[in-house]
Amino acid sequence: MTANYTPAEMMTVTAARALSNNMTCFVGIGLPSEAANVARMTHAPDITLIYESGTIQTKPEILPLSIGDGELCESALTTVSVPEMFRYWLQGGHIDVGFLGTAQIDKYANLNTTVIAANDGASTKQGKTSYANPKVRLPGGGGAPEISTNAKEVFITVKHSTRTFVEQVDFVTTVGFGRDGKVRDQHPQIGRGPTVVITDLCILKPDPDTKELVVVSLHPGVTEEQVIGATGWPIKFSPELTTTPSPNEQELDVLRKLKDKTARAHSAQGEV
Amino acid sequence: MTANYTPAEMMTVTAARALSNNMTCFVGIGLPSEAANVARMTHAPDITLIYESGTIQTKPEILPLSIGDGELCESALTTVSVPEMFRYWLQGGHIDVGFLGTAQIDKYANLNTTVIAANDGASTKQGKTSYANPKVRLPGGGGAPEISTNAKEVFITVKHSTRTFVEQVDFVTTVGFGRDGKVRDQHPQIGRGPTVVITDLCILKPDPDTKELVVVSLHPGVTEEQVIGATGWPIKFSPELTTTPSPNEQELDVLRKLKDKTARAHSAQGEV
Amino acid sequence: MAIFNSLQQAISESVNDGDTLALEGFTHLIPFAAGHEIIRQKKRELTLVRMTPDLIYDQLVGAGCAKKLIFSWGGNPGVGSLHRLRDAFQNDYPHALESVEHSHAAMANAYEAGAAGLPMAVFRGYIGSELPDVNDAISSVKCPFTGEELACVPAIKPDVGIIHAQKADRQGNVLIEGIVGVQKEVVLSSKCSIVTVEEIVDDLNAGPNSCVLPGWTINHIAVAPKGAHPSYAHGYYQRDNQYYLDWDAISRDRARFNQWLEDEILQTGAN
Amino acid sequence: MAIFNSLQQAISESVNDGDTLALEGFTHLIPFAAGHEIIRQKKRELTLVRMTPDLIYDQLVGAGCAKKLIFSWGGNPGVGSLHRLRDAFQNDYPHALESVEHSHAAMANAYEAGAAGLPMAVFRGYIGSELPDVNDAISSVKCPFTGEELACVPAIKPDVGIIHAQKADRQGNVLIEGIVGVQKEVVLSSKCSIVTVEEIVDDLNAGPNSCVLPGWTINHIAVAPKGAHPSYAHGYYQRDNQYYLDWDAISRDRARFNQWLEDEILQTGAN
Repeated sequence: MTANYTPAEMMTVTAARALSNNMTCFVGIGLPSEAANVARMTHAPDITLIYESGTIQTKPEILPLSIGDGELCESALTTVSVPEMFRYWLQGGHIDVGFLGTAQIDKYANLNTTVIAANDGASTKQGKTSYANPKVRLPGGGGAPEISTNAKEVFITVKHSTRTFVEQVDFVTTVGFGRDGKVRDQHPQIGRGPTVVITDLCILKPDPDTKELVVVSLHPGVTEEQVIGATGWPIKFSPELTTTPSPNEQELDVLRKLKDKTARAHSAQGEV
Repeated sequence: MTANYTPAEMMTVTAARALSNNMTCFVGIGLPSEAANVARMTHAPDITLIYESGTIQTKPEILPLSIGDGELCESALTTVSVPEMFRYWLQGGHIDVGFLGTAQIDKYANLNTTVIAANDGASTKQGKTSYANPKVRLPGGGGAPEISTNAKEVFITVKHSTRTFVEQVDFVTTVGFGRDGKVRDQHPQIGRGPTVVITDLCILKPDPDTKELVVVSLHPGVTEEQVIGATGWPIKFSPELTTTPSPNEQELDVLRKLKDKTARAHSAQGEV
Repeated sequence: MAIFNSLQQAISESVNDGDTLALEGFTHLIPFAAGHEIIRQKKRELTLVRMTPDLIYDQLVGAGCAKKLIFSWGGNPGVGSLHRLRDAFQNDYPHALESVEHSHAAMANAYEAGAAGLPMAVFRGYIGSELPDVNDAISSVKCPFTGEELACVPAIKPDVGIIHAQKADRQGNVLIEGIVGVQKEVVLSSKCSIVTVEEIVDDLNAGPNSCVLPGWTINHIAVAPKGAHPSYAHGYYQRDNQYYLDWDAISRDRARFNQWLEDEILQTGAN
Repeated sequence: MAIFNSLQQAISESVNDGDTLALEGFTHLIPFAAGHEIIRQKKRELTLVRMTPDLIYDQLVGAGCAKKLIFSWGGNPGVGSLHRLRDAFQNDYPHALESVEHSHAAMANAYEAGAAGLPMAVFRGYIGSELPDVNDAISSVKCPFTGEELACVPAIKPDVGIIHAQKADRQGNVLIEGIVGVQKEVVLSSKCSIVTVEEIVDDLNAGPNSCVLPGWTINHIAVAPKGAHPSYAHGYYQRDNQYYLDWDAISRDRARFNQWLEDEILQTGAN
C-alpha cells in the first residue's frame, strides 16, 4: 500500500499534533515553524506562537523564511524588543514549549548546530577539539541554547539519518541532558528539557531514568530496521512501542495549502 | 531699596540660569522642576527635561504636582518604562545634569531625605544610628541616590536655613562627596557630583580640592552674616565672591505666570 | 488564561493573609479600587511592595492590612507626608510595620529582574549612600571582566501583582498606555496577577510596539471604571489633585482616618 | 545632537579602520546601504558585532573589511550558509577572521547591558552548552542571595552603532516600528551612532510608548530610501526573498562574489 503522504508530511503533522491549544510555544525557524503553524491551523487555533524576533502571539498566513519576517509582526498581538524577548518572556518562565530543529542530535538529545568536526574518529567527543578542527561550520546556536533550558520543556523535530542521529554530537551547542545524561539534575531552576523528538520515521522520548532517547512509536509502514539503520547508535525501542496515527485529510490539506501559499509568496516581492 | 521679587523667586531664576539650552536634565519634583521649566520657557527652549516617571523631552505647560502627572507624558517626545529610564537613560550615561532638592545638606553636599534623628547631639553622625532613632521620618531616597552618581553632574536647589544646612547630615541618603569629601575619588566610573548649590541667599560650589561647599556668589542685598547665620557649619566664602545678577522682567513674568497657571490647574479636576 | 471576574471575586480568590503584594502604577494608573477591596476584605499581615507607597498604601497600612513595607519613596507627591505610614513607623499604630527601604533605581531593577526570572538585579547604585547600612537586602557582586563592584538586590517576585490598565479586549489582552511604570514587570513576575481595567473593548487598537500584556499572562481581569481614582488614567480622566491635598488632613488624624475608612470603604461595595 | 548628513559623509566622519562596529536590525531594517558604503570606503580591520551576520556581514567580510566577528547565528535565513563567512573561517579568504561566538540570549543581554552602562550582562544561560569552552568572554557570577551561578558576558559598547529606521523628524528624532530588535540598545550604547532613514517627516505620529530615539542620542542621520534592502522596512517595502535566495550562488563562488562587489558596490555611489 502506498501512503498518500510523504515522510516529511508525516513528520510535520506528527510534530504539529504534539502541540496543544493552551500552550505557549517558542518557535524555531524551519520545520518547527511549519509544524507549529499547522497545529494552529488545525486542532490548536488558540496556541500562542512566539518567535525570537520579539513577535508574540503571531498568526502568520504564510510560513516565514526568516525568524523576523514582516508577516510575523503584522499578525502578532504585540512585538517586543529582542532583549525583552529573551529576558522577560523566555528566561522569565512564560514559555511552555521550545520547539527546535537541529543539524546533529545524540542519544542524550544534545544538539549541535555549531560545527561538524574534521576528525570524527576520536572515541570521546569534545566540543573544543571539534571547534578547533572544523570540517563544516554550521550557523551556530542562535536562540537554542537558552530556549532549551528556559522553556518548561523542549520538542525537537529533525529528519532521521545517521548524519543527524549520532552517538555523541561533535559539539554540544544546546544541551539535551548533557554528555552523561545528568546535566539537568544539577540545575533545579531550569526546564525539563527535551520530552519528545519527532522524525520522519518515528517518535522518540527520553528514558525517564537514563535520559537516553528511545523509540516509542513508529510511523505507519516504518520498520525497526529502518530506524536502526538511520541511527548512529544502538537505538532502543520501548516495550510499549506503538504505531503513529496517519495524518488525516484536513491536516494534509492545511499543510499543503500552507506550503503552496508560502512558496508563491516568497517568490514574489513588492511594496506594501 | 525693596527688590521687586521674593527670595524664592531669586532662587528659582538663579537655578534656572544654571541650566543651558543643550543639556539633558533629569528633573526632581518641586523646586528643581520649577527652575528647569523656567529655563525651558526663557533662555533654554531646547533643553531636554527628563522625569523619572519615564517621560523624555517633556514640555509641560503647568508644573507637575507629582513626578508622573499626565501633563508630563502628553507633552513628552516619548515615554519609556521606569526600569528602562533608570537602566538605559540614567545609568546608561545620557544625563548631563541631575537636578535635586533635599531636606538636609551638609558641607560635603551629602543629601538626607530619609530621617531626622531624635538624638542629634552625637559628635560623629552615623546614618544607622539616626535611622534607628528617628525624630521625623522623611519620604526616602526615590531617584536621588543614583541620579547623584549616574548623572554627569548634579545641581542642587534648596532653601537656606540651619535646619537644612547642617555640618553633617543625619543620614546620607544621596552622596555628595561623602562624609570625608573623598568618596568619588574611589569611583572613577561615576559622575562629578554636585557642582553647584543654589539657595534663596546665595550660590555655593564645592572647593576643587576639599569638596567643601563654599559661597561663590551672594544674591543682591544678602549679607555674609545672613548666610553664616543660616548655615550649620562655619561657612567659607570664596575670595572671588560676586553678586548674583537679579532676575529680569521676562524671567519673573514667566515664573509668575507658570505658578499661577499651575495653581489654577491643580485646583481643577475633570474628565479629559 | 485571564478569567473575567468581579473585583470582589478576583481579590478573594487571589489574596491570602501573609501574602507579598505589589500594587503598582507610577503615579499613573494606581489600582486604588483593588486596594480598597483588599481593605474591605480585611486581608492581614501583608508584605506590601511599591516604589511610591502613595495614598494607596497609606490607606492599607492605616487599615491594618500590612505587616511589612518595601518601598523607595514614601511621600504624598507634591503635598507632604504619608501620615498613616509615619504613625505606623513611629508609634506602631495600628500595629508595628517593618520596613525595607530602597532607592527607585534598586526597586525598578528588582522588578526588572523579577520579570526576567533572575534571582537578583545588578546595577550601579547606592555608591556613598548609607541605605545599605540599614537594609540587609543590599549586597554586591564583582564584575569578572573589570573588577567593578556593582550593587545587587533580590528580585521582586510577588505572590500577587495588581495593576490598573486602560482596557482589555474580549480575549483578555490588556493595553497600558502613557506612563507605564513597572506594570508589565509586576504582571510578568507575580505568581498570580489581577488587572483592573476601565473598560472591555472589541479591539485594543494598539500600535505594533505598544505595552500590551497577553491574556495568558494574567489571572484575573476585573472591570473597575475610575479604578485608578484619585490617580489618573491617560485618555480617561485626570489626577484628582484635590483628593491628594485633602488626604493630608484625613491621614494626619487617627479618628478622621478611621471615620473615612468606615464611610468611604467599609460601608461601600466594590464597583 | 543629530546632524543631517549624506551617508557618504556620515560613514567617512565616523568609521575608522580598527573600530568596533555594530550594524543591527533583527532580520528587519538591516542597514545594508550603510554596510555598502563602508565597503566602498574600504574600511579595514573592523570588529563586526551582530547577532545574525546575515548577508550584510557576509558582504563586508568578503570585501575584506573585517578582522573579527562577534555573533550568535551565522546563516542565510531560510536559505543556508553564509559562504563568505565560511571561506574566511575555513580558508582565511580574503584573510583570517577571528570569531567570538555567543548565543542570541547572550548577545541580546550584552547589548542591553551596554545600553544600561554596565560592564557586563548577567543571565541564566549556557547551561550544559560547550560554547563557554570555546569563548573566553563567557564567565559567571554567583547570586549573593541564592548561591545560583549565572552566566556573565561583557557588555557590548561599539565605537560606531549603525541602524536603519523608518523615519526621522526635522529635529532628528527617530521612530522605529515593527520588529525593533536591539536597535535602541545599539544607538544608546555606541560612542557614535548613525541612523539611516527612509524619509524625513514633519511629525513622527508616534504613540506615547513607541520606540523613539531622541535626536540628541544620535550623531548622524542620513536619508537612504530602501536603505534596508534586501531586508525590509515595515510599512515601506517587503523583504526581497529572491535576493536572499540568489545570494547563495554569488556568495559560494569567489569570482562571482568579486564581480558582484565590483559591479554592485564599488562602481556605484551611495544613495
